[in-house]
Amino acid sequence: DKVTLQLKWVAQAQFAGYFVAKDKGFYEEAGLDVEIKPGGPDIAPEQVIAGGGADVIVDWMGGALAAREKGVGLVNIAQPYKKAGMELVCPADGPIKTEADFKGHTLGVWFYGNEYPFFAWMNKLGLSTEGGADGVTVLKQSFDVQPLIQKQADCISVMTYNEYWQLIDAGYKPEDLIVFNYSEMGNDLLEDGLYAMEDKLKDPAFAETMVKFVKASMKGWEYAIANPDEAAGIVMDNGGQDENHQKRMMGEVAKLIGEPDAKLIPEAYERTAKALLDQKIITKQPEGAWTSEITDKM
Amino acid sequence: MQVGRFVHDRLLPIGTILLVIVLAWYVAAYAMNAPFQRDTDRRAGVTPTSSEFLVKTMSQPKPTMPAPHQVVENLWKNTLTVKPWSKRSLVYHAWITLSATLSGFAMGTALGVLIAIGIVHIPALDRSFLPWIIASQTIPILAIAPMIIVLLSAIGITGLLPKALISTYLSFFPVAVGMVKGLRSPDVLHLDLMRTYSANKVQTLWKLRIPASVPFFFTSMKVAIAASLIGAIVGELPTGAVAGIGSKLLAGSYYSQTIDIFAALIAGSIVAILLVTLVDLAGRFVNARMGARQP
Amino acid sequence: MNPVISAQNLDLTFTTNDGPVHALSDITLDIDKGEFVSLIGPSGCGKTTLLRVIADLEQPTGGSISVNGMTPEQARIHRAYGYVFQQAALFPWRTIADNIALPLEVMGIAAAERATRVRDNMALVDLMGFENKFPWQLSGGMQQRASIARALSVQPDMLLMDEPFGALDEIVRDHLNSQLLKLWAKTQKTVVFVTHSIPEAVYLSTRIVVMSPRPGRIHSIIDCNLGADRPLDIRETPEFLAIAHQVREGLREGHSYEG
Amino acid sequence: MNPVISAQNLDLTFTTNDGPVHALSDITLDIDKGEFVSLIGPSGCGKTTLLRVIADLEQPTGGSISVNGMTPEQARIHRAYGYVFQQAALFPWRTIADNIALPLEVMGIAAAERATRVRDNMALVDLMGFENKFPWQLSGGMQQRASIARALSVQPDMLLMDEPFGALDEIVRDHLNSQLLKLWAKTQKTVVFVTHSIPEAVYLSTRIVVMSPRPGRIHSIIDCNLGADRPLDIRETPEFLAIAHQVREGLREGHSYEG
Amino acid sequence: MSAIRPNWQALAALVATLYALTALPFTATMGPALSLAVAALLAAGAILSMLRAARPIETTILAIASFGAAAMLLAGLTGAFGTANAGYFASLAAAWLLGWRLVTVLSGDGSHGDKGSSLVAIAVPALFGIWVLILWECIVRGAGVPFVLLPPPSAIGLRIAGSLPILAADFRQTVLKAVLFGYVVGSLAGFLVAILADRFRFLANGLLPIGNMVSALPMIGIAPIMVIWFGFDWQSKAAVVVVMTFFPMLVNTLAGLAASGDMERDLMRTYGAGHWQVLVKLRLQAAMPFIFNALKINSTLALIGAIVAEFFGTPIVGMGFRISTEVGRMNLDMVWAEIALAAIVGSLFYGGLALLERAVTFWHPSYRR
Ligand SMILES: Nc1ncnc2c1ncn2[C@@H]1O[C@H](COP(=O)(O)OP(=O)(O)OP(=O)(O)O)[C@@H](O)[C@H]1O
Ligand SMILES: Nc1ncnc2c1ncn2[C@@H]1O[C@H](COP(=O)(O)OP(=O)(O)OP(=O)(O)O)[C@@H](O)[C@H]1O
Ligand SMILES: [Mg+2]
Ligand SMILES: [Mg+2]
Repeated sequence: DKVTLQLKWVAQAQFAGYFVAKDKGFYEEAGLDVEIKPGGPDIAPEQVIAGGGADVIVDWMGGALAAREKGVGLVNIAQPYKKAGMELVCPADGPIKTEADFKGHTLGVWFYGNEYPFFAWMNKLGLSTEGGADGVTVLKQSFDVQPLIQKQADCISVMTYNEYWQLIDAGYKPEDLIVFNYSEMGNDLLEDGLYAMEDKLKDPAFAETMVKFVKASMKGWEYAIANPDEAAGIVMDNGGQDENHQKRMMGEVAKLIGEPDAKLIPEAYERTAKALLDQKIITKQPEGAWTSEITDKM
Repeated sequence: MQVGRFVHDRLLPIGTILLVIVLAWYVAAYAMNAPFQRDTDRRAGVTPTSSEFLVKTMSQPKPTMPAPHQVVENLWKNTLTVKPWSKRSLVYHAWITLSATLSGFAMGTALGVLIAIGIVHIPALDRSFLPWIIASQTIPILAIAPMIIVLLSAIGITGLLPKALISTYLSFFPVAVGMVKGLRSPDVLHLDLMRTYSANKVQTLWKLRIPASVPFFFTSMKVAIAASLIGAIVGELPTGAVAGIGSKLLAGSYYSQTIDIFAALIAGSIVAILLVTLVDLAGRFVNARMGARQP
Repeated sequence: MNPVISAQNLDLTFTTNDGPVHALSDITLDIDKGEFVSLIGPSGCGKTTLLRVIADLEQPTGGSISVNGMTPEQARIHRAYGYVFQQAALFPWRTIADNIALPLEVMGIAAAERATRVRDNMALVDLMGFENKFPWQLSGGMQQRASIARALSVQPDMLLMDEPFGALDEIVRDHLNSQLLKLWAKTQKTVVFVTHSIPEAVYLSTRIVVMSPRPGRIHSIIDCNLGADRPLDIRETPEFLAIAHQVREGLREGHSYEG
Repeated sequence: MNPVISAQNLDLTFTTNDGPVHALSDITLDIDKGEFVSLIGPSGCGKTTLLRVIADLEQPTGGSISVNGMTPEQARIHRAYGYVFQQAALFPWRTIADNIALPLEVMGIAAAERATRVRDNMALVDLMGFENKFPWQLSGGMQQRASIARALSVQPDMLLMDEPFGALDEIVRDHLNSQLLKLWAKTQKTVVFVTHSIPEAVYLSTRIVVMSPRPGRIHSIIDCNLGADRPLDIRETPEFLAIAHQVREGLREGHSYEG
Repeated sequence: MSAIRPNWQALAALVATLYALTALPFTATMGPALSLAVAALLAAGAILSMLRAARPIETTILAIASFGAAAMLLAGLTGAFGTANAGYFASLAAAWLLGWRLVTVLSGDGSHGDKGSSLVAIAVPALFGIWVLILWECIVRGAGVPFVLLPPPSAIGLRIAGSLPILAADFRQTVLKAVLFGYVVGSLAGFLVAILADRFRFLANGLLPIGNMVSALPMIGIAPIMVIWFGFDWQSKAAVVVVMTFFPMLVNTLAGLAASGDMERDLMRTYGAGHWQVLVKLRLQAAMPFIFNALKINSTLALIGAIVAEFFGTPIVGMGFRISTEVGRMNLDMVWAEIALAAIVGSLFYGGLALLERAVTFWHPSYRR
């Protein structure tokens, strides 16, 4: 069977499991012919799947639920990432040491569906995001760490497995940085999950294919976690950049995945949905936005 | 004589200006890289001498502003030391972009000329269509490029064509605007002459309007080719940065590899200048064929 | 016989940024087939405008006109005439030979025939050897001759000529005058001819229309049938000089000041 | 007295796409201050080219030339002359009055003075009432007159005129001829004048240069001092006719064919 | 002279209507009666419009038939998302064809006499636009295109009405700050460099190739760099606009400066006019049509440039910011609201330039016909 997977981002170790599964023939063993489409900052996987360009996508829960409300019947069928990798980092010699110092400062945030955890957090802290002395000024951050190096922002968003290491490469030592990790603060929203269309899932044949797909993918993840260097090499072969960086990323990603069983933890889902509701990113409690049917059959 | 003129008219001025630019560039590189270097040194607890410091600002791995020699080195490495068709070669990426640019440019020019011809001849088009063409151009292409690519790939069109279409979209407009003016630029007397022959519209177009619009045509094409290049690069972004100058830019910016960005930019501009020069040469050739007075 | 050109009470007013210009007023004129009519009159009196109305390049604001029994527009579409403009109006991107071939191309005449006609007419106006030059490489008079050759190459039944020989020296002019006369006698063309030269008008025409300005109108129409065969030295005969004198008087009367 | 214009063995060859054109050959000519010299010759014989060489619009390929004792370039930069082109060359975006004011603006003449000069010269060429028209709203002859007014408004010591009266009717031409003669007599200008009209040349000039073509060279130079005061009817006197005959003969000899 | 004056639009409309009759009813909620009414109206309009009637009557018939049918077709979509059948689209095409005929009749055949009426000059493009919207609405809703791919214009209109303050703030940030500044500076710089390059051959030979190169730089590449250099606020966007608008102006001005005639240049030479005098009095005037071309092209380029530049680092206001983030949130109606704003601003800008051009280059042959 043919399956098209749309990634959320460019080819990098963040998606190593899928590349490994393909490269190592796990998909083929399961009788699947999988095409992996890399993403990028201008690609909304939700749009791709709505337009019929993909069968299954890697997406964050925030984006998926927002799209669901707009009529794209996305359903979470598996959640390989147990923890969120996003954090906010500030230079230790800067003005911000704790949450209490945010007032009146500029914070770099990613948008394009990645801004929800930040706004949920600020909401919790009771800080306005409209700037001014009592709030924070939000800078729409490009997908790199320049705003911090250029001192355009006092803190910026990074992923543990990616931009954080760019800062380290740029000469910051871990002790030079103050880190606010969304998972540790309990503010995390579910990241890279696998989503498919509701109406297609009603077709048992498709559901069956998805079971095979998720199973083979998790086998890929398992292999990648066990052989990080080889996995990084496979990513490089598929268009990744900077091999050392990919190796490090593989290591960090392994921490977020933990046990590769792909099962969604309902509490994490509830927390995500509530945060989105609180910020009015979605207006009503989502129904049927996830299913354990696929993972149960594995 | 020929060589001497070439040196005097081309090499010398270009060389001088390049030299000035390179010097300014070094100064800028120093100025922009210095603050970060100071921070790094402070964190590392070292106090370099000023000459050491200068060298450091010129050799950061991810500088704010890469120094010219870093870019040249990168260019060298990525063009001459790898096989031109390997994925690491800028030549390969430049070729990908160039092919999309050229096909987009060809389609855009053809479309622009057709639209201009329509507007000049059909009053209904002039009145109803032109305002909407203008409006269409104000739609930020980057916003809808992903949608276009998604839609096209949904109906099975992938590869060169979607990129070329975005190029077309950006490049037809300068041509259309310029050609509307150009096709309307013939002398009133010459139009009268064609009237006395009761020449039909096609003949007037072919024998009078098009030759008279030649200066506008080539000028518009130069602008259009630059626009096509932008279109091709924009079109490369939503395809997941697989190949092309656009993908190199994108990949470079994910990892703050400023040197890569600059190298890709320079590769892009070399492609651009090549294309603009080609159009310019074609313009000169046609002009000479049309008996223009030699300066 | 029906007149080839028949104008009744023609009126033409240009609207310009600072008020209307009354260029033609109450022009009534019939021209028969085979006639050679010269228009003569002070600068700015409307000769060109009248010619342009006949050629359907300008719309009259009053009165009516027919050409070959049709409207000027139909006549133009039927390619009833050849027009020589006051300016040469050559296309700068075409060589002289190509410029002369232009109307033939438009009319779809075969290449071989085109080449013959171009050659013949270039010879007629003495431009051999300049086939491959571009217009700006020619002197003013040569450009004018090229434009004459272009109009003649069409071989129309009717010729509208606006000061075709203005920029030519006496010798060439005499030569072309007699060539034109020969052509006219041979082919029975109708010619409407604008000139400033009284001798030229008298020498060539069957009738001379003297116009006067502001607004442009017909001052008088002078018959001048000097017979079909006119050697150049007819210009010294008393009849000739008498007609010339008559034209000069008419011209002078129409003028606002005395020379 | 030093000649104002002094040409020695001038030679000019144009290189064109299909071979060189020998436009001027071995031209030697001195013109003194206050002279009125006419150039006459067949179409394409190099009159315009010679005038352009004097005006530093064309570089001779051989020989030497001085104007006012300087090179033509220096003379041009010193604004030694006014030039009337064979074509009117009016700027389409300027009204007639503004077109005439153009050289005055370039020379930095004050607005009030400019206005007077524009008015006077427009009156001279009988264009009053057309101040605010644009060039394309004028007849061919009116455009030519505007370009004459433009050159005269500069009040140069030297006038180079290329067939200035070609598109004008006899009456206006006579009028402008006598005006030009008056101006010349009053201000002692040096005039180099291209014309195709033999009577005009004889009437106006102190010397007539007859040129012949291919390559353009001087055929003969004919003195014609008819005295300072020349009423228009001097043109019927025998001396006048004798000179005219001489010029005509020269012209005919230079011609490649007989009219 | 027969009483019927056929034209292809009406004939095609008739054919389409006949086809539609084979597929009644058109949508899930559109009863056969209403569907039949639409077809009848279209057929009547097509036939009546072909009678040799006076122009006002013909336009009235066409307007009633095409817009009446369109209104009914739109009404037939309520609660029928994605259920339209081939008959529906055939009648839609028929209505549109009659609308096209209306535009053709209104704009006349270009002959003398029917120029001028400013009402027609506005009505014709407006009609065209209205039809674009009607087709868009009907196709999107009738065929059930997912909202996240393309929202219908009605939703976009609602969103515009509901988000005026946001749109105003974005307009201020993007247009009034970045675009205006960048447009003026970029065009001016291109113009001045062209003037200088024209004056100094050395500069022309040296600077032009490099100028071409810099200006043909893909803006995607320069936008992040500009953010690094000029900060994330509007200044960096203006810088992108400067770079983008520079080249068209440079190229066009240079071409324009070469456009004046040889005779006119010779004339200025005889006056011993200096370089600058020739420039101001002759060559710049002759260059104006080219310069206006550049200004027109730049007016749209500047807008695109500023918006795209905001896809990179920016404060959280601005049209480009809104577009990129709302795409991420699947609020496609907001995206299109911003696009509509950009289109309106760009068209007004362009229209103003066209008027100015007509005033400045009134002498150009293109306006004398
Ligand atoms: N397009 C125009 N717009 C306004 N006025 C015009 C236009 N064309 C001609 N005129 C005016 O009409 C009048 C007659 O012009 P026309 O060209 O017919 O004169 P003409 O008799 O041919 O003169 P000439 O012998 O100088 O060529 C003039 O006063 C002129 O200013
Ligand atoms: N720019 C040029 N390039 C090539 N040949 C030229 C150029 N200008 C003039 N000629 C040639 O030089 C010769 C003389 O031209 P010129 O214009 O001086 O003639 P003229 O005596 O003024 O003729 P006319 O009385 O017809 O105006 C002609 O044969 C012409 O073809
Ligand atoms: Mg005239
Ligand atoms: Mg000449």
